[in-house]
Amino acid sequence: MHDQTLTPGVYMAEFSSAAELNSAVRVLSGHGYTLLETYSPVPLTPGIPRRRSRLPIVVFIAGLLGGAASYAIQWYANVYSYPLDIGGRPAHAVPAFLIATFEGTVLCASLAAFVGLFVVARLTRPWNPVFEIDGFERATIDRYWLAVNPADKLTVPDPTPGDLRRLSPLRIVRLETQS
Amino acid sequence: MGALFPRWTNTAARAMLIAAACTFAGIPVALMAWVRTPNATRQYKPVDQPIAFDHRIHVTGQKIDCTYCHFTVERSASAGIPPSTICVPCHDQRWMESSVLEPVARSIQTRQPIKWNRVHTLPDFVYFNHAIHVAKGVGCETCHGRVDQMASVYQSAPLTMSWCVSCHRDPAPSLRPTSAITTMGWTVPASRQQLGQKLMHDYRVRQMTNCTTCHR
Amino acid sequence: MSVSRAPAAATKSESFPLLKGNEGDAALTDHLLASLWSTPRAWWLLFALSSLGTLLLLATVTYTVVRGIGTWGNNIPVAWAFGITNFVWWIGIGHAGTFISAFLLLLNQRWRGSINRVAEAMTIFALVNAGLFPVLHLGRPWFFYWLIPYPATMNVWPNFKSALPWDVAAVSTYFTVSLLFWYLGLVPDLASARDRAPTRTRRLIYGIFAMGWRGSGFQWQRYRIAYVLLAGLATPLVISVHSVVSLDFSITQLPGWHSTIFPPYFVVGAIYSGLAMVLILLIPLRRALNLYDVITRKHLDAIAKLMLTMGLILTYSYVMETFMAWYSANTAERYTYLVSRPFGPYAVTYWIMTLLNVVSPQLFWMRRLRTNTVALFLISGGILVGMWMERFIIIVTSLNRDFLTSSWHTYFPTWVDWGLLAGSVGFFGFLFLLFVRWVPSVAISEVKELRQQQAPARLAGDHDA
Amino acid sequence: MHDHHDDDLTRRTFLKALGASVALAGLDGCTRIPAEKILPFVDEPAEFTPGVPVHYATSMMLDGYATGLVVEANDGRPTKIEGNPDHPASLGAAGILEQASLLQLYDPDRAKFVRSGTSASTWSDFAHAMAPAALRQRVGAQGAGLALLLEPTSSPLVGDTLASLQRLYPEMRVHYYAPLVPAAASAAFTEVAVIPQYDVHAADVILSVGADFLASGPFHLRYAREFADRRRAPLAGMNRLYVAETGFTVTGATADHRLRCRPREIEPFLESILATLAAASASSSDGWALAVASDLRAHSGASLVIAGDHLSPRAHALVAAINMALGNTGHTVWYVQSPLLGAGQPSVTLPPLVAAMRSGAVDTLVCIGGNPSYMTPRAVGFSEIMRRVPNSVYVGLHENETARDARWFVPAAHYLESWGDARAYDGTYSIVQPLVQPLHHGKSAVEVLLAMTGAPAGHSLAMLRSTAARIGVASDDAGWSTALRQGFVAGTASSRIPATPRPELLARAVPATNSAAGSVDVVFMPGACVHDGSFANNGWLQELPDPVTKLTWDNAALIGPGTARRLGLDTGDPLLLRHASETLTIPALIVPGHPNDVATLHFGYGRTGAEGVAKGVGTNVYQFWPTMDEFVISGVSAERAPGVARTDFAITQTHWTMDGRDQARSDTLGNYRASQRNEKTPQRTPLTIYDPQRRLESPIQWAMTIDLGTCIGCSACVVACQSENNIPVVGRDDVAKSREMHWLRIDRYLEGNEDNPQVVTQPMLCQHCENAPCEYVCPVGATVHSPDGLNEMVYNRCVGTRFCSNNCPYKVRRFNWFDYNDEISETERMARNPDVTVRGRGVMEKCTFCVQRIREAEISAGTNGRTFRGTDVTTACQQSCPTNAITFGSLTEPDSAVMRRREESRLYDVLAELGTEPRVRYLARIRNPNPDLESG
Repeated sequence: MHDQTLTPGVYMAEFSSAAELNSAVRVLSGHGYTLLETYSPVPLTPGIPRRRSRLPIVVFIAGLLGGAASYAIQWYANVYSYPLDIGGRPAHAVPAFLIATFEGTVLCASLAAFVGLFVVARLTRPWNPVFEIDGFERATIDRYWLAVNPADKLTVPDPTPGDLRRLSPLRIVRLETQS
Repeated sequence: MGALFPRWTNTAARAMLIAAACTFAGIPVALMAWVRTPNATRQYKPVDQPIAFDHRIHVTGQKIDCTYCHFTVERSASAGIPPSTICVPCHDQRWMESSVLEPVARSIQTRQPIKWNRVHTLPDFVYFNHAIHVAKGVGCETCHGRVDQMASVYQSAPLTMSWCVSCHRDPAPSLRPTSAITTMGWTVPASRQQLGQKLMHDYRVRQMTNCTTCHR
Repeated sequence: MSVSRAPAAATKSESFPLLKGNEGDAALTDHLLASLWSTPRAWWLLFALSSLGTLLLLATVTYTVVRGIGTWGNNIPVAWAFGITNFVWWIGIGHAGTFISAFLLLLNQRWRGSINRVAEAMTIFALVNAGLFPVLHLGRPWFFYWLIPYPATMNVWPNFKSALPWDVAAVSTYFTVSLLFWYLGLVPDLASARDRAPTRTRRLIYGIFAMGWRGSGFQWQRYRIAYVLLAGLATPLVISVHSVVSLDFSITQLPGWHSTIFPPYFVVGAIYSGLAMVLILLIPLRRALNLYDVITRKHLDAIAKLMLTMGLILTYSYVMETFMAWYSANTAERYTYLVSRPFGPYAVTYWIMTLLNVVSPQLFWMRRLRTNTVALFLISGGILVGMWMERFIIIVTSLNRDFLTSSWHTYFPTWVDWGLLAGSVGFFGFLFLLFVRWVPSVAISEVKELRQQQAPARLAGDHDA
Repeated sequence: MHDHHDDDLTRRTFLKALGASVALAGLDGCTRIPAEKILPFVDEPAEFTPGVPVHYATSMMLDGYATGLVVEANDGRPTKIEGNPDHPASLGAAGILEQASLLQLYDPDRAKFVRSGTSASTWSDFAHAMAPAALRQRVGAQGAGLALLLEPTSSPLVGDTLASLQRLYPEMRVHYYAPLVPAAASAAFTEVAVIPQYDVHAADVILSVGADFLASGPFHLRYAREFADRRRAPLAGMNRLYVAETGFTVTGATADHRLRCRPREIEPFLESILATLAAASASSSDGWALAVASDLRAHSGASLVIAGDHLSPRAHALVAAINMALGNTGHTVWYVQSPLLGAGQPSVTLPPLVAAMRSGAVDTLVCIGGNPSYMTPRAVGFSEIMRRVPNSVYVGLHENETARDARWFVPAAHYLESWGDARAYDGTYSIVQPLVQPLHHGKSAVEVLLAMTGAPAGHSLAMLRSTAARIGVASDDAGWSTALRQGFVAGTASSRIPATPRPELLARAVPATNSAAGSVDVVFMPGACVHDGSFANNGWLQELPDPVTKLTWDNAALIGPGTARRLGLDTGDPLLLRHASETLTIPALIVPGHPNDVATLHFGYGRTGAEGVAKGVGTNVYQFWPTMDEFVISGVSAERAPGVARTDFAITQTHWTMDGRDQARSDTLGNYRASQRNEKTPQRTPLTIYDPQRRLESPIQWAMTIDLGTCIGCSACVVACQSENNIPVVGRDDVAKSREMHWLRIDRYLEGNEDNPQVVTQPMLCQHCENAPCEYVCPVGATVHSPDGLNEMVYNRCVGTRFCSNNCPYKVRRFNWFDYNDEISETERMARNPDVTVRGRGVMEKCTFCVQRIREAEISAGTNGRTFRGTDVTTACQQSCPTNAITFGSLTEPDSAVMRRREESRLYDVLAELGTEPRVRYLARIRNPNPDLESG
């Protein structure tokens, strides 16, 4: 589950350790839940399937473009726009141009990685439905939350609270706000 | 307790980030655009002079050649700002008593120069030489515009370095026969490029883009 | 932050534990955030001191800009002196930050986790100082932007054959990437601060900078990708920046500058001085914030070993460039390396530099000294001074006696030169103190993660003797 | 160049304004300049075109003798002084003093007002008070109470004016005084007022005894040229120069053999030469004297011995006798009557006047020019005596020391402001033509004298024309204009007269005075740059490094290394000299090659007048000078002055050896001749990864060749460059920090041992490298290459990284550490060359090969439809060089002088191994040592 698509009706369970959360994910996945998301103060690798990130390819392309642009600017300035006789060196000085080209590559790639992350991870939004949960603050300190979207268990009655309760979380909250 | 930030801050935050990015990139772009405007280059602004000298009357009406008053243009770096006495041969005593010419009369009487306001200003590190441009077939009109149509003279060219350099790189399109140097509204022949090439050859015009051409 | 590999088995053979203590995560977080909520008196004292330094910097900068660069001691032949020495020194110091945070990240050196924040902050503040000097040392600093390619109405451009536009590209890129990297690393901790801040205002402020971080699995996963990407980009960058800076010298013909060994030599020297600065900052910080559990002897030991390594490589460089000067049989080269530097007017700096950069790190062969904070602090301070002198020697003793003996002339710094150097140190301290006060100075989430990974080992038994 | 407007101010403020306005106005280099006014002429002047410089011939009188000059005026302001190629004293060159006199014209410290007592007055009041009607009341009908004190002058106009004044006041006294115009030379002869003239060109062997004939004295420019002409082609009859001297002079530095000797050794040395020449066989015990004598004898009739002005009459007599014995008289040396007014008459010197003043016989003293209150020994007490004179007048450029002692003060006119005349050293009649109206209403000597005769104002030109007519200028206007255009009248040189050295001088051998052990001799010499002190207020000259010591903004006691060791002194340490009742504390300067137990002191410093530049610079040596006309004293006790701080000299070259490098090459004639037989050195192929055949596209390729063999290091080129290129004066402190701005400097290297070193002087300027190291390191392209081979420096693009200087192996780039041009007065701004940008703070500058001259010549050829040639351009340094050591032209013109010189095998590039391919190339100095002395 994508953490930006929290819908009303999502259950949030709070755990006191990463191990509990990890096993909770394992158990629920075993039950067939796929729309799961974790919230934790440290990165976890609980095995929730996710889309392959496009960030590396974006960064790669941005780097290529940055390098090409840097080289092009230098070539335009020193070779095409106003070539000058400088120290008897050729106007098109490939080795000299490579340094700024490298720097331009790294700069654009880095900017792409940074901005790209903020875009894909929706880090520009100070508000999120989960923040409406009292006590969610500890998700960045020492508590581990699991979000379960019952949408993929559309049986009636909703089995999710029961499934969650069996994992004995500290508490379970039902999300009421649309993201 | 609820969330620290209300929901609308999501929109606000993104809007502010985009605005900041646009400002950051926009200011230099705007500045670079602005320095190219006539406002920044002081083009097309008629300059008031102590005497309401009207080039239209003298050039178009009386058909006086530019070099009659600006008579050092062919031998000096400076085209020459005419001395007060140059008015006298044409404007006789009666004219001199008119209020329009009063500053000229006063200048001649008191031996004090007339304080003209400069229209075409180059920085002091730029050494422009009128004589060589005239000798190589650059007409008055090419840089000064249609002075014959100006009530008060204004700067018609941007006088930026890139403007100078564009012609120094490719002089041919700006050349004319030396016989037409002072002609206003010179009719460009159909074979402009051909003529330019011919004049380049005849007047031994070179591309002069090295720095000491102008900066010494 | 570390890449997801199994904890290194090597920890077993290490003598010192990486982390100590058994506080809970909440207590640990509060411990590490404590400096954000309270201001000890010592901080105020240091802050006042560094503010004075900052004022000195402002005063000397203003004086330089108003009166002209002639207020410095520079002359012809010594057209570069303190200004560029300071620039190279500061930018060199900056290198250790990136080295620790990016290079060691890629090498999966977990011990970097507790100290990378401080190191990165140091990088940024060092770069702020470093960036000041190239602009200030210009005869007409208000035209600094002529080094940047932009479409001017003059239709003229920077000359990309010169090393200085390379510098502009390298330093500005380095600064930008370092800032991004640092900020990226901060985001989870800013969120912690947001969620732990005692007042609403502080929560709001940290909340704005945390940008809505909530630690979801998706965020963490993308975050790690971006972080490793940036680390991967920063690593060649850190090598390139001081290499480019060294090209300022090695593209010239000047004896003492004209040397192909310069890029690696400069990079090593940079990291060397940077590590020294890290220790200078960490040792008091560790004490002031009671970070003994987080920044352990293991860290100090590792840094000291690295410094010893860098010191040895640097020594090799010194020997090599001197040997090459002799081997070249070039009169001017030989004079610079074999006469002017060891016996010329600045010989004192040469021998002090040798003592501090070559001899003093040899003490780190002794394990006891590698973990003795007093020794570490003193030797690091010495290396910082020595590395400053190295740049001074490279710049000034090459220029003051070059090819034509008729132009030989000595250089003496003026009070403005000293004021700028002292002021920049003060300004660095000023920024660092603000950093300590406002920003978590240890990467909390990384420490917590590391503790979790180490938990089985720690439970199995403490190695600490 | 610009339209005629008040461009000085804007040019000055421009770069500063640029900084502020651009930073504010936006990211661009083109600036918004505040609205300017243009002031045209009311009436177009006939004689010039605005914006086109005009040249006038004139003359400058120094110590009584004229040197012909050509002065360039831009829009009415004199901006550059060059030599008059046709004038016998100049031959086209101009010395440092002549060139720098331009700055004197614009000196902001020049007096501007007539003063009477302490209150302001006017010229008409003065003229009234001095008119015969009023003055007779004071000085008596015969003028017995009237005394005039003038500088030595050869001006016939002054002579005529004095004659007419003398008719009014028959008993008037006229005296002449300048400290450096001694009568020793003429006192050596039985005939009255005889001065020697030389043909240096005809001399194969020259012995100079204490004579700096190449760099000082009235005909030095001519002699330097004649000397150099015999060294230009070393294989074709090179001359040989021996110098025996005490102080170290430019001539001594140029010598093939230099004998450093104490003053007391000079006469014995001459005696032994004379004796050797007289004897049939060699008899001298002195090997040096023997070798010199035999060399002189081998070139009898074509040798030349020259005696220094400051030597005793006996030394002069001995030298004359030697020349006679060698048969040189009439060939390389002859004698003429001195053209100085009153020459040879002891009654017109200063001592009789002092005596008269002391006795109260003088009621009115009119002192015109000079500065006797400063330039006389303290023992004379001139200042006090002058104050006691009831009515004293001083006419001078400045309110100086003498002005303070005078009741009346009248600002003097500069020679570029007044009509006048003078004779050259050989008697050639030269005209002083003004270029400007007096800037401060100054009056010339003639005008003051004429006022005293009661003649109407404006009479001086008429008077001059009548004087000129008497001398031979056609009295019609055409003849007058011809004379003005030429600047002198050919064929007016004095005729030769016989001269006999006084036999009693030759006979009487003065017993050597045995002075107390440990005492030193002291030699007094003019300051190389400020002369007798009259040029002390000239920034160009104060900052011009002394050609020998490279000292600026100071004088010092020059001592030899041995004396320094004995006294425990280092350079800058204070030396206390004691002689009779006088003491002098002066910092010492160790000069290799200076004789031991001698201290050389330079006049002209320690000024206390109202001159802002000169004030407080150096030490006043006149205070210590015991007797006028005596330039050597012995028995002076010397010690380190206790309790006096060290002086940090502003010396531009602190390292005097080449440390085994070979930038300034020299060799002996023998070796050079031998090398000719060998194969020519193979053409060096540049090591480059680029196309070595790269040609710059312009048909003209500028290049310069400098002949170290003829460069004597006189520094005329340095001043020429400073004047031509608006180079600022930075002041003592900045010179001490090695921040002097000279685009062209003279490097001086010493080789051999410190007691008797060989000297090579090397003009060092931008080498205009084809592969210029400065260019590729400039981040903004402010220094680039032009198609005609110039290394261009674009001030307005420079941001001031100074990277170019770091990478310049020749260190010829100069940086504006401060806004040096901002502190310059309004009048000094008028001295500026309008064709050269005035540089603001923070930009680099350097030699441009006088690109303004190149471009002007190019434009001039273009507008006139001529083909532009390399020979159309003369650089300022080349123009001013007395020895023609510098040639300039195009590589593409094989017949040009610059290329012909490059065929010599002594051609080399400085630091060729760096592959910079400099366009300035040097010819190694070839010395012509006497083989007999070489081995010993």
